[in-house]
Amino acid sequence: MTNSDTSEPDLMSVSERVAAEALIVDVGAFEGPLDLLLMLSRTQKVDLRQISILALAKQYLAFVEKAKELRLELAADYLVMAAWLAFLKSRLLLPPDPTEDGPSGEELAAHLAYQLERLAAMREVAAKLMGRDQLGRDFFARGITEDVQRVRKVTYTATLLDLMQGYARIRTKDNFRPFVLDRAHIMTMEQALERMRGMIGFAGDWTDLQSYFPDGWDADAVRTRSSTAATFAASLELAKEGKIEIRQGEIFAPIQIRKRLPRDE
Amino acid sequence: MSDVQNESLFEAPPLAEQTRMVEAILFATADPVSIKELTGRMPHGCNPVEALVHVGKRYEGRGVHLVKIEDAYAFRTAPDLGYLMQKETVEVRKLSRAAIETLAIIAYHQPATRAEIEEIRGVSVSRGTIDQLIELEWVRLGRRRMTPGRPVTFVVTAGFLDHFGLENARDLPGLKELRSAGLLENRPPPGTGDVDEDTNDDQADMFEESDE
Amino acid sequence: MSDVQNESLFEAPPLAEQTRMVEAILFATADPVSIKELTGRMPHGCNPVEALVHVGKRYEGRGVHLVKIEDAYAFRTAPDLGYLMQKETVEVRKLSRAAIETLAIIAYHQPATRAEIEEIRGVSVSRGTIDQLIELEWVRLGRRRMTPGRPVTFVVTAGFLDHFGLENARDLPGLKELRSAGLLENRPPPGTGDVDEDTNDDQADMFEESDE
Repeated sequence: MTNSDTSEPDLMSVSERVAAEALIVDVGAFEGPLDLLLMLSRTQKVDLRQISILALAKQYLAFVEKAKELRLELAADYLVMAAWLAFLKSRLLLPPDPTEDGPSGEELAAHLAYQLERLAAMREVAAKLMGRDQLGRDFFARGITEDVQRVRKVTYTATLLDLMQGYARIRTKDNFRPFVLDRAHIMTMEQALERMRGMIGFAGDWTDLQSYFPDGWDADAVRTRSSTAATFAASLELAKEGKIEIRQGEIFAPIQIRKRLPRDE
Repeated sequence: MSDVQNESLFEAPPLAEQTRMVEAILFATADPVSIKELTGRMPHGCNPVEALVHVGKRYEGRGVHLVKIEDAYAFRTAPDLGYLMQKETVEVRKLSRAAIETLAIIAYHQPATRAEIEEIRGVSVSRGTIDQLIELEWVRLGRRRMTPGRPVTFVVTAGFLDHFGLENARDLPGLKELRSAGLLENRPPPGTGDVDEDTNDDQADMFEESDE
Repeated sequence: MSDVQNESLFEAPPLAEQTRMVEAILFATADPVSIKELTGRMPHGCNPVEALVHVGKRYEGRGVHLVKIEDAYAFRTAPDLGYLMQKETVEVRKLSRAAIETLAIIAYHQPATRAEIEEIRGVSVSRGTIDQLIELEWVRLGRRRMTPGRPVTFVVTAGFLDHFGLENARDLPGLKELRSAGLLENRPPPGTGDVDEDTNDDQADMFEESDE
């Protein structure tokens, strides 16, 4: 930040103004730090090969400072670029340290200038390209194509995207497991019914419904609930069929069942 | 064009220019064009009727000529050359999903046996699907696999590469590349983090060998 | 051509007739037709190349003219008459700035990897950008780069050339200037050692022929 470089004072003020304006508009208007740097470098109004990287770094750092002040959110790559430019600036300002190897400040600066020039060149040719006469806008293909007539031969087509997406679909479909109920802790009425049919013949005396639960199912709350419901529903079914009798002493008292004896016995 | 300034704005272009215009309009328009429509589309003061006469003459006896359909005009290929158009008479249909997936598996995993295709797709592959791909000349038989039963393998053809604009099946991007290049439908499977790292490796492996 | 009777069966039609044929075939199709395809469709013994020269001359300066796209030919309306065709204009999906720049980078640096595109633009290629260009059939996959990771590359298609009225990729506007300014080199940042020498070679190859 010293006067050791010879940056023109009025140039800085112009660029600062531009930078400030840009900030007011929107940080998001820039497609990344390189885009912003290119815009800043344009304010120097010289050939991109001759821009002052030092001035550019200052402008950029000023931009980032200002953004922080205004509490604008800056993406990480803006900050990475700021750090790198600060480093570059120090390399450009300090006399080269002969013990340190690695690229010199000039080399780094030249590369940055190259990147900016290349991006600017690409923008320019992109604009040239889009400015060309275009098919379907400025010149036209045959409107009435005659090649669809007569002997119909069916051919099938697919695009590269179809192919790639098809492949991706297969390779990722394991992740789309269809929704299924977890049945490990569920007892169905059919299961309960089957179980009780096998046991009911031995139930001469009133027995608690709970004793018909499968072993171990009373330990887990989910299983208890499921087996209670299933066993109760199954016992109602059996009672309906006339196979058992059900009784309950009072509300919430245990439900008891026993084999129904033939009338004549 | 003219030294009368005001007039020049509305002065009709020379007949030769009008002929060019009629030519271009009739060429590019999808339906036959009526005189009224021509007049409407050409600059003020043009006379399409006269231009049409010139166009008609110009194409007399050529491979293409001017025909009148009711009160509209169009270019048509000369009837005696109709036989040249026969090859193009194809009806294009979209390949079924089963066929695309089978084709994709063959392209990514070739040479692939039918059992391998079925294993990857998770469903059986009907005879007709592979037959269709063979008939399209996108798939052909490769070497038999030297495993018990010596199953037939399938590989993709030069015609396949041509159709899909590939130089080599190895140029197809792997899953990771598809995803990072944004070529996958943006539909991440619910609740899954990174998926099938190994899928890609598989593919890398597979292409590795083919390198020498 | 020959007085041997059997031969006469296969004697090629006179040039004027061949010219008519080429005219008819090209007129009938919207897409460019390659010399190979022309040869395949014309009677045995025809030489479409010669006929094409005649067709080209015949349509010079007309409302419709012959254009060459790589090794294929098509009729297109003269660009100066585009204003007559407003009705025919198909609303082209507006490309984002990112997509346009990506397209230009691929066209000028092809074959280009995703990393190269990102390096030049200084931002990552967002999801769907390349996807969109592939869907427009302006970009396709090229050969994998023979560098670590063997990345997928992208190149522009004949459809791209057709759309922008280019005969081939060497005719891209400003290409020579960019190359002589060294702006198409893949220059590694200083201090990173030398990177993929062959990157550049690929591209050099691609445009080599145009140099003489």
